Amino acid sequence: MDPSEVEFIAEKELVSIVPNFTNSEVHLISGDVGPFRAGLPVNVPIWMALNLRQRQKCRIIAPDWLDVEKLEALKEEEKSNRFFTKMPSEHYMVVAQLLLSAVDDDIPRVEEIRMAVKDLWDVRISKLRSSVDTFIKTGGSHARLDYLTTMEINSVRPLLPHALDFIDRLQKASEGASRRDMASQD
Amino acid sequence: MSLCQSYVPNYFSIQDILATQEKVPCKFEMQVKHLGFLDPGSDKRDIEIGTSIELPLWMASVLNSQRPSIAEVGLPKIFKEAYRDIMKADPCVVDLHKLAQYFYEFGMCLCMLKHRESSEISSVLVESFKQRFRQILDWAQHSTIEVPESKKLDETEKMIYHMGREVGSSLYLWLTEGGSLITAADMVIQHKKMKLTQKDLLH
Amino acid sequence: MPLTLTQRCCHLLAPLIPFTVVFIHLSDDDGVRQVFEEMRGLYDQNVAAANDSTADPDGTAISSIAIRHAALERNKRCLMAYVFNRSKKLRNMRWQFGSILPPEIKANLCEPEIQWFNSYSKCLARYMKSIGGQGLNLAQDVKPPKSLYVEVRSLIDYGKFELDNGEVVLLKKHSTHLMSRAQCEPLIIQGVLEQINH
Amino acid sequence: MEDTFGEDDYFGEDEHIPAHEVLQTLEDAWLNEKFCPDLLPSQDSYVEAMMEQIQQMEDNLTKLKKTDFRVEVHHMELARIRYIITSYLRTRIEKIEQNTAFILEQETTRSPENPHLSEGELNYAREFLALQENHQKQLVLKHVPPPFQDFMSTQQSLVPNLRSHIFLRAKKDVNGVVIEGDRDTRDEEVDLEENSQHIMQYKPIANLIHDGSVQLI
Repeated sequence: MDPSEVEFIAEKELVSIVPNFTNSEVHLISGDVGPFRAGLPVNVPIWMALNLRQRQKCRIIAPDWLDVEKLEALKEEEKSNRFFTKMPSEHYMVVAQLLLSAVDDDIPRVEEIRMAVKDLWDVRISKLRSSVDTFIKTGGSHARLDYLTTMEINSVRPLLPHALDFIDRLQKASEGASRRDMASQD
Repeated sequence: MSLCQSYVPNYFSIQDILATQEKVPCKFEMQVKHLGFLDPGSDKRDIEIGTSIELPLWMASVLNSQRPSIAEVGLPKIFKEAYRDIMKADPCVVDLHKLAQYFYEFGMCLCMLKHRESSEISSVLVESFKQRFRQILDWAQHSTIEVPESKKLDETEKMIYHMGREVGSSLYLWLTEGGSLITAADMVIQHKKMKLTQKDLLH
Repeated sequence: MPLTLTQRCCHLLAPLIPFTVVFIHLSDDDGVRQVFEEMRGLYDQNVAAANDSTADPDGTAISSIAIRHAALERNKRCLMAYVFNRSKKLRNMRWQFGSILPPEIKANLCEPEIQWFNSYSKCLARYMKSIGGQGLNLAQDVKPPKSLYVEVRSLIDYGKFELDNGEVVLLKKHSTHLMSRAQCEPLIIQGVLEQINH
Repeated sequence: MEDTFGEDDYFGEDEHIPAHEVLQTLEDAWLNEKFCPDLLPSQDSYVEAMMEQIQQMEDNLTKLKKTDFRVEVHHMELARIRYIITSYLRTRIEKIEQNTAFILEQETTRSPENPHLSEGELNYAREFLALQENHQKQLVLKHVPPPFQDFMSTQQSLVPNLRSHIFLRAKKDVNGVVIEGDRDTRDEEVDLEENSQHIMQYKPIANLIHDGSVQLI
């Protein structure tokens, strides 16, 4: 999947905004949003928040985990844990990327937060890479991947599944059971 | 386009046609009339019993599958014990592109001929790929450009690497530039480049 | 000559391998014709050998027949793979260039391929018209939408163009415009416009 | 100011499914289709319902003042939904083109009440196969000796690889999924806990997609 598609999926997540207008509920096909009261926070999907923000109709409130200290703590926990730890958002990387680049004047210490998110991502990705390598070497065909986020899974796609498919073909070949045309049709 | 499936050979796959075009030694156990020209070292009309010829794998598999079999299929050197030992010792340093472009596909076909060393070949194939995979993973994810070492990969490894690298660079692009720009279709870009080079040639 | 012949087939195929060449070239008509001729030759030899088996008491003719037969199958496979993979490219062109091919590409196609392309286009159009009772153009909305409007720069002198709101703009090389995403997407894909990144 | 549209949450005379649920179903189907090696049952009634909903919304939007802040928001949502629908249908068309003969063959084994192809797709598949056959005949088959002119036998190898590995999330607890072992290992049984994520072969969980117990991711 292209990262833009993962981003598309992540844009459904809710974020808190403070509108500068008042309006009743908006009946979206995906569900109702609002009502909007000028100055009062309300949850909307990210894509909507970004649209309203672009039109200067709201201020976006960063989710509370988008904070240097909290991210540092997450990173430390990630480092000390053998398994993947649960992230505060299923799309933490995308959400951070979208909110930080779209709304930098709404959130203080943007650059530091950006670095902290990237550090967390890097720790997880390098852990992922070693687990993938170990998984391939030990020859499993099934693995549990709890708490990996969509973008992380996407980063090893199609490499990991294709490598497993290939190993499966290699193993099947020796059993002579694999579908092959050259024997039957050539 | 959007489907991203792993490679499995089918009737129309060029990769498979090329892989089965690679040659193996065949020792004839039967006389074959009128096809003496298959042996480039001979000008006889027939192929005599005991003749050894290097033939493409697709033909070898036919010779082998006839009952009684027309020829015994031997192993190309890359799958002989000496090379298998090299592959076992450190598969990561071997330049497969040079030694056997279709190492795995070719090896799988050999296994399916039920060669008596099939199980050894099969385990070399599996182990080699498992060991070499880490490199492919690192190259694909670390670098947006094609790393020169990737030239040493076998063709199927290359396919996996290229797919991985595409993802690696689109992820890198997303991380650094974000967003999703609409871009011209690949073929359109190719076509434009072609036109430009043609222009250059004319001027 | 089964060997030289299948090798020729492989030469035809080499440029079609994924990753190396995206562009397609003139089909090697002469080469293809020769393959057909040689196939007929092989077939005739097999028919003759089969009818003549009485003159072959030791039964070894069967081996030659099997080998020629395999060569015939192999050639069929190579030729069909060649045609198949070229039609796959044509298919992708339909999705990327639209239903009208640039003349430079058309020049590299043989008549049946141009026909295939046109029939494919029609087949696809019929399907898209049937979707959901009202029709849906699947060549559009190829990327997830990020905004309703997109800033674009014209890459060529395209000429006058009517926007959704009725306004007519002149798309000149390097001119920039704000356009609805739905409207400019096909033009960006076809390389007329490029999206400006901020 | 009262928002007067989008309230029409139910469509179809007898199918009372709220619009947002239809959308969610389509979204799940889209991702499943994207990652599944096989062609899944068509959700064409949902596609049709959603397209009607889009049409209706578009009509309603023309009644609003252009300056109304909701206009852009609704248009944005419609663009998103259109993307899901087109991407979903494109993926299916690609699969149909890839394994046409196989898919048509499978379709004949299914009961008419349980088709995997929509009517439009079925016609498309038939036309596409005929197109391919005609093309190969024109360029190759009619020029080769008669016993080598068969087209259908060449299509047999164009089949989905059901042994492909996929990523999934369990939507509910599923116990005892059997993963086939190879010659060195024995069959393994795996329990899929609700919300757990896995990578494994498609084949053992194929029926779990149909009944909605797992989602491909």
